[in-house]
Amino acid sequence: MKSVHQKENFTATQNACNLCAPLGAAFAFKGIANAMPLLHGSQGCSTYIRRYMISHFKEPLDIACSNFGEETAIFGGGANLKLAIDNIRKQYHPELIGVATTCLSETIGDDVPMFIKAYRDACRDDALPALVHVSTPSYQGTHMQGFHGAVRALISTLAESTGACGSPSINLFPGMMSPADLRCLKTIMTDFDLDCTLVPDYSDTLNGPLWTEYQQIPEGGTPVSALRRMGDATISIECGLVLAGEKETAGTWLKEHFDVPLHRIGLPIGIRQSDRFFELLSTISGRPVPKIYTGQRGRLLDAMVDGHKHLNGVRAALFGEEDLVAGLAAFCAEVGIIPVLCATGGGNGRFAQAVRCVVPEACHDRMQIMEDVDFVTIEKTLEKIGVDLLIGHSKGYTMSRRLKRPLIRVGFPVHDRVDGSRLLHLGYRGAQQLFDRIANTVIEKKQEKSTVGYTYM
Amino acid sequence: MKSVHQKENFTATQNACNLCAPLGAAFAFKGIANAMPLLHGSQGCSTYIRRYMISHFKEPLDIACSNFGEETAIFGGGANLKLAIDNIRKQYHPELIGVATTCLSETIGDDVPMFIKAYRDACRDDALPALVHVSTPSYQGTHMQGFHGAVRALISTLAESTGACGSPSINLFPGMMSPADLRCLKTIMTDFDLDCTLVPDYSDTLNGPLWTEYQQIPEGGTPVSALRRMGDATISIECGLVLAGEKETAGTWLKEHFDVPLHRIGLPIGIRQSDRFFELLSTISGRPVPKIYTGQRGRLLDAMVDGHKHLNGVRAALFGEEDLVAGLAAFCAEVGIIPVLCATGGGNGRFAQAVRCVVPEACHDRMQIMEDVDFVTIEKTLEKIGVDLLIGHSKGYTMSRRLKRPLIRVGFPVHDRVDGSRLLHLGYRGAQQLFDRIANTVIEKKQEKSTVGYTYM
Amino acid sequence: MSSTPILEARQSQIHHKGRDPFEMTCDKHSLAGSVSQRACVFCGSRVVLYPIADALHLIHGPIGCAAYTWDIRGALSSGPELHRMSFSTDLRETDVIFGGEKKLAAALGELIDVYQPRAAFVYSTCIVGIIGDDVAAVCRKVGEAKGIPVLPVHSEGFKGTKKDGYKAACDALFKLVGTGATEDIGPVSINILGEFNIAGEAWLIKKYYERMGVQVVSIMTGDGRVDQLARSHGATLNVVQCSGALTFLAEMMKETYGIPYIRASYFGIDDMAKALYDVAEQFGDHPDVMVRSREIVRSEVDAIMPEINRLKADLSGKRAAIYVGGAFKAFSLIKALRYLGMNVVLVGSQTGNQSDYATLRDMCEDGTIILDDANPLELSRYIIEKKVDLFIGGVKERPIAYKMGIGFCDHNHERKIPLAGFAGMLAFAREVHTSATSPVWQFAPARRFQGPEHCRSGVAGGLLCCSPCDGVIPGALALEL
Amino acid sequence: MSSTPILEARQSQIHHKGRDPFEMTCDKHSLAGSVSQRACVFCGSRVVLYPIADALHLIHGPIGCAAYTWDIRGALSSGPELHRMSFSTDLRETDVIFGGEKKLAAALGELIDVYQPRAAFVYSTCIVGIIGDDVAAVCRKVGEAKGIPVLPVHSEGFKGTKKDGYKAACDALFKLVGTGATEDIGPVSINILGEFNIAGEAWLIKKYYERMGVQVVSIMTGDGRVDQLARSHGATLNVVQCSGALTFLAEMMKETYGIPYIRASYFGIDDMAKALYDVAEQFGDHPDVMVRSREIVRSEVDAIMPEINRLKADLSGKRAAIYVGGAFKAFSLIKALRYLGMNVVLVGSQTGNQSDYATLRDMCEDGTIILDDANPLELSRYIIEKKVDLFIGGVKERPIAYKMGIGFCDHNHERKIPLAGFAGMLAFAREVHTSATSPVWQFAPARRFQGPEHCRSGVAGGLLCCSPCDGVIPGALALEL
Repeated sequence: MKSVHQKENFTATQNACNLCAPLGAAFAFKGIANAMPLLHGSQGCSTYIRRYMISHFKEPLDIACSNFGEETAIFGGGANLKLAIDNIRKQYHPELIGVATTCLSETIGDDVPMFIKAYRDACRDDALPALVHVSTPSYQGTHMQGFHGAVRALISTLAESTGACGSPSINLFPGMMSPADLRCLKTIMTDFDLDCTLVPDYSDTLNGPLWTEYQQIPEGGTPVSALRRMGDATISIECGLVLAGEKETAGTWLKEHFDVPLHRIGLPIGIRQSDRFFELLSTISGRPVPKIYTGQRGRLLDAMVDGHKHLNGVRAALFGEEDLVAGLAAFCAEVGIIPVLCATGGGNGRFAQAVRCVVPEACHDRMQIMEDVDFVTIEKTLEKIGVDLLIGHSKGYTMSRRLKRPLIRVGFPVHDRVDGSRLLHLGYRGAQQLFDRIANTVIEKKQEKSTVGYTYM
Repeated sequence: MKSVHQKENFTATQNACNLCAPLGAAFAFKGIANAMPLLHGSQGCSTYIRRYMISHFKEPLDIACSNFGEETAIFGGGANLKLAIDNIRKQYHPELIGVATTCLSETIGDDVPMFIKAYRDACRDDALPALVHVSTPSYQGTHMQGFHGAVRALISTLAESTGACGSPSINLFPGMMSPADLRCLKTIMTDFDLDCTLVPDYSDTLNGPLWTEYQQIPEGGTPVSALRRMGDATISIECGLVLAGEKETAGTWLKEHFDVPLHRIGLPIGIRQSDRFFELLSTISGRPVPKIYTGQRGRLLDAMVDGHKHLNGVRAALFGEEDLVAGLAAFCAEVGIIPVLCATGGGNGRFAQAVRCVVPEACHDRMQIMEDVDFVTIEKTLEKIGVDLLIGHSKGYTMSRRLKRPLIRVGFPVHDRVDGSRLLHLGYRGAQQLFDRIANTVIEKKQEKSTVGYTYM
Repeated sequence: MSSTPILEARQSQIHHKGRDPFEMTCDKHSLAGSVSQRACVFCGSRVVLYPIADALHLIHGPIGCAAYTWDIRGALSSGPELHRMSFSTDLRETDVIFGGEKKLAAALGELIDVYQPRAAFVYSTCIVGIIGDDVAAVCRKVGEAKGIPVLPVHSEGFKGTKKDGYKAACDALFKLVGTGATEDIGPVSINILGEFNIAGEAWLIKKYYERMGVQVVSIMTGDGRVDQLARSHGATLNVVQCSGALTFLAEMMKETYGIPYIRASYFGIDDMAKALYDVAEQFGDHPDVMVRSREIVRSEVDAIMPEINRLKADLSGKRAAIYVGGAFKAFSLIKALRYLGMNVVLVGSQTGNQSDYATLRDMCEDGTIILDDANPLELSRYIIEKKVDLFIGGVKERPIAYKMGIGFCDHNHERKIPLAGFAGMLAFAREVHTSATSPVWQFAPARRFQGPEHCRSGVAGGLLCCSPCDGVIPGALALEL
Repeated sequence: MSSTPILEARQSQIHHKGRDPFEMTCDKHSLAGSVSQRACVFCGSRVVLYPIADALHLIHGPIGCAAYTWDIRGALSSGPELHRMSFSTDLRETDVIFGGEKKLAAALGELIDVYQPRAAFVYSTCIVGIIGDDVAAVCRKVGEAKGIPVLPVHSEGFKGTKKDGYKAACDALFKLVGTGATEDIGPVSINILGEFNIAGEAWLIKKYYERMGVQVVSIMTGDGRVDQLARSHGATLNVVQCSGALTFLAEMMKETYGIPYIRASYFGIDDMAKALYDVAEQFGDHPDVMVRSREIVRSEVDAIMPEINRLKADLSGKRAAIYVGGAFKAFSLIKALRYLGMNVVLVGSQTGNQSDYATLRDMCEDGTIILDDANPLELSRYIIEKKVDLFIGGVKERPIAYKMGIGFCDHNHERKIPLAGFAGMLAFAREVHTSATSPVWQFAPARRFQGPEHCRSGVAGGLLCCSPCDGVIPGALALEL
């Protein structure tokens, strides 16, 4: 297995395979009930990020901005931040404002925690919303760092321990998965009869119904009150093999400050990773895995056997967020797909190890694992090594088109299909959908290329 | 709207768009717990039908046969039927044997009810399985008649009334839908806290897990004991706009003999037909529609609005079983797809009316509705009138290939994809999946044809 | 349910090599109520005639027989594809009461007008004789009117077994033979019989013979054409594949035209080579034919052996089961599997005869199960008993294997990959390898009890079954509960 | 939540025609904390220069600015497609600390070597000035070394509004103008400015002018080429579309090269025709140009009117809202919508100036809302208040309309359908019609209260909203409960 760093070859980034940290932070804040994200920087940051997320979620996506002008860059953003918070409060009446910095406010050295403290101190208003700050200079890390950073900031700012001891309750940190994934996780928790605080939970805020009246802030999300109670939980679960190597996360904070035990697992993608997740819940709840899930698992395995020949030996390239790719690699290996390339725009150095850990050794010498890589490098690599299909987000379409290989759309963003919010990756049903989509795509392409056009398999 | 009968133009049937009645009967019997279908006729009937259903379900599909020889045709099939029942009992120990006739046994005039009576009389064995007979000469009606006939036969043979009056219980006759559809219906009933007997229920028998030990008859299905209790139910619900015009069905039998009220609705496909189904259950149960379904409905409508431009005005051809096509036509009209052709191989004369009833009048003059039609006629019609996409089962693939129009696979059979059993048509989730599949297909084709290759919508 | 009961009446059709004395019953009508994997007479006829691509195939009967046989076989054509259509008189109740002759005549007439076939076959299904239709008379009349051969095929489903269907098809074919011109046919010439050109296999075989310098007059019935059939009596030799499907025709041609025939199989390296050498031997007065055949075998085998050997490394020692239509194919498969290092522990056929089963017995090791006209319960019982890793059969056997977590290779007429010829042997090895080395079996509950053996590494292809780390996260904080 | 609060500081940017005295504030930096639909300076520059397809566009800064603008616009090229790539120096923490000049020089050098562009634009993003990079110096050095123009674009996001970005882009463009040969340029010649060839619109426009006998020297910047820009000073006239994006350049060319300019809009039949006539008038000494322009207008209008009229029948009386980037486009859209029988009840822009808004006020009926730099809350409030049937805007406005069950037409740079020119007017009408007549609105809770009016039949296209029978089954047994 070759682990390649693109930066060794090229200075410029060409068609990036990652986004910037403020996007991730806004994404996470969108999952808190009655919350408003506020980017501390130029107008463009929030507008671009809104546009990018709207194309995926197809929902109103208000993200405020402190809207730096030239004077702001000179005199600092304190006044702008105050004005922005005032205006947001007047228009949106939020319970929480999530302030994420940008490259600009970070570079000029704005002391946002101090600004916030000053605002709090000056404010005698009882209805002051929670003010959560996360530092997300876009020159540091990717949108995933922004996302996990915002989640940690929410916890470190709000979580408390009342010492109350009730029925088992779980803090669940699912990572940046789809609304369908979050709904699926919540249903699983309910079916285990477990009390769960999911952070963040944008399953309603970014995937809601039509409205009768306009909603300043869409309904749904993790309640701020629930965030405050998280120090009392029985356990924290953090999903993501790569995230598991991170020293400072929401989970570690809860562990250190409130001694909430932390359990780290991979994203429950594919059979084994889902098994671990369900086994864990079974242990915590003291209940067997509910029948509905053993049923899903049984039918999934049956389907995998029925369709195994379509996928065994198929060469796939996976790209996107580190933890998602690692999860997909695990799934691929279970059905015989060879992940000949696993690539991510992230670059925290733990990606290769995570992938290696879920793919059988016999396969390692047929894989390339690339961190901190862009699409031009990915495409060049694939031209060289050859590939049957691509699994990743919509930004891979241009490459897919040039390589004449189908793209199975997963993760974020899905800009060129209607179902980005509804894609399910997690659990047995997620694996089932991945399996069906991939197998059907392989069959379809074979059928189209065939001069015969067989009507059966 | 032109309603055309193919038979007026051509004598031969070319690439039939329907199957024969014994298949439908076997299909229905497969949904009864511990039951074995037995075709009374030549060996080929059962073998061909098994092969055809295996290619769809990808499950062991044992269907026995009385295996006529030359002497049988001369001396009658009584002895063969007896031997077949004996042998099935020895090998399979079924609780029920469903005997469906074929063209051969019908043409030679076998009196199967008498044979069965004789067998019963001769048998002093307490463990005698239930013996259910349905007359299914393949020269009469299609597989749908066989299916509904078998369902009626099950009820008329087994249903009793004990006079017991408990909590509300429902007899639900869902028609020939997918295992995923049946599972969906059962979950809905559970969520309304309704006691329901679903007939038939092959959601496990034809879509089960891998086995530890070989199962002569796969687990699952409607219990024979539940069939016996159906006379006690609060209400019967029969799904299918075309079926609703049928005078003799399982539902009418229960009405006539046990005065079980019968409610007939369309298949719950699309918004309005699903609404009627949920409203009905709400009335019966005295409960509001559970939140999970209002949530699904809300997100579905939101998705329909987000994607409406991809589908409004798209010209689609629908083909397959009458009731499925009528349901799909209703759904299409709701999202703006013009069902320019609705075609079925069935020919009971009520199809056109059913389709008309769910498609807005403004659209009628742009539609053709064809009964008793084959694929050659369908294809010729489409060459003339033009179409953007096809919605129907796998046997339309050849046509789709020649017309260079995508085929959205629904119903039965799905021989050239892996997920026939898992296709969901019913309820809001079914509509969501139909919507996503159709919209994504339209987008994909546009994207492929475009010289630009836009990466966003 | 662990021990599936075997019907008493079926005991004589099951042989345990090395345990029982050999007294195999076969050629029997399937037992009523046993779920035979066999089809019917109609199926036999349809299989044989199906690949004749420029003929009209009209099925006279209710719709089922036509619907279930529409384009379900991989028999390819290099030109017309009329055989991929499904035509039926689609008899209805009134036809059954008043007779179907008029409808048949009308259907035939209009189809011939539209599709302009070179000949037409009319298949009788179960009820045709019973309702009293004189199909032969209708065929004669329409044939005369349209000026093409219109041939009745007496394939009523219940009138015998699949083999009787082969015979009915051969009878129809024989009426075409001898009606064409033979002037340009040389002395070193053959007909290929019983090769259906599944996935283009006949094209492979034909090319071998042509490279040997042998003229192939007709392939009966792969990529078949009526005109070729009509002049096939001009060939010097008939080469018959398949357990007897076309033997009836070969016999008739021998009797009427004095054309000798030999049997052949094109599956596996040994049998494929033998099929070439045997033909070459028949043309002993042209020694160059044998020279070229040896060259072909050498170069073809050289081309595939490196990969075959790589695949073999993963397959060696695995246990295989074979259940196919004809016993002759089973002989070849046993050899081909052994070539890949695999052990055959179960073998059976739908239509084998006494001598076929004797041959199988002689080929097999002690402990092997030999089955005639088996059913799902028997097959499932023995593949578990024999701890089979790979099952070779057809669509109806596939789910039996899969439910028990056993690999599978489709060797029936639905296959989409050419498995005949030398290239086909490589494709076969790949196909077997793909299934046997898939990681999905690690999840099969029925295989768990076999221990880790089935879970071996796939070096040449496929993935290891068992993940090395299995989700334990390196570098993560200690896990707690 | 029914009455959305409007921020006091925003009141002066909202005008109720017929209610308030007209005193519109505009050209203001967006208010902190209001969720403006505007972007930044960088966005303005990027929009203008984006369609230059044979230039390298390198974004100097952290990755976000490049990632969010990768291939997101429908500006087509007939040849090279370098503009569809996203290049960034992807500044990291160390670059921010130690400066990004070296990285910029290296990135520029290697990209120019690989892609061989005809020129390069280097976009400065927010932090570039703050970390002290001398971008101009790097550009000069690399430009000299590589022998192509390397032009810095001063587009730091916070240094002004989108309009300042236009200006920065024009400054960069102007450095290219005047560097090419102009010998073969005739006197009847124009440059097209501010037409970005979205979905090929520039090609349509260009063809009209060419059919008139007018030479199009350069389309700045649709399907743009560096060489064309370089010789654009040879044209006799500049024709400027878009509210001022390219006006800066036109002014500079007027000053330096004495080239006069006129404004034009290509949306809607009236404005499109006017754009042709206005150019023809400028070439009064060539009367044949005007004659041909009239012919073009006549034939093009004749070609689209029958269908336009059919679509109009369904659209007449529906209420529309417009919120677009430039006010000039809003003028055209008001006319185009009226042409389709629709009433405009809300109109606004991101970048209009005082005189733009005065024009809008004059064009609009009493009761119309006029907005500058609006935000989602204002837009949603007024589209509900005004019972809008159709919203015309960009991606960020779309979900606002949809959530409230209101049709939508994307008239922003992401559109994939050409809406300019006569053919574009038809496409626009179709697009509007497709959305407005979709049956999905019948299910929108917010529209239910508007009564059945929105639910009218779509005669020419689309479906009726309300199903006639709505599921009551004819011929069914009586329903019971």
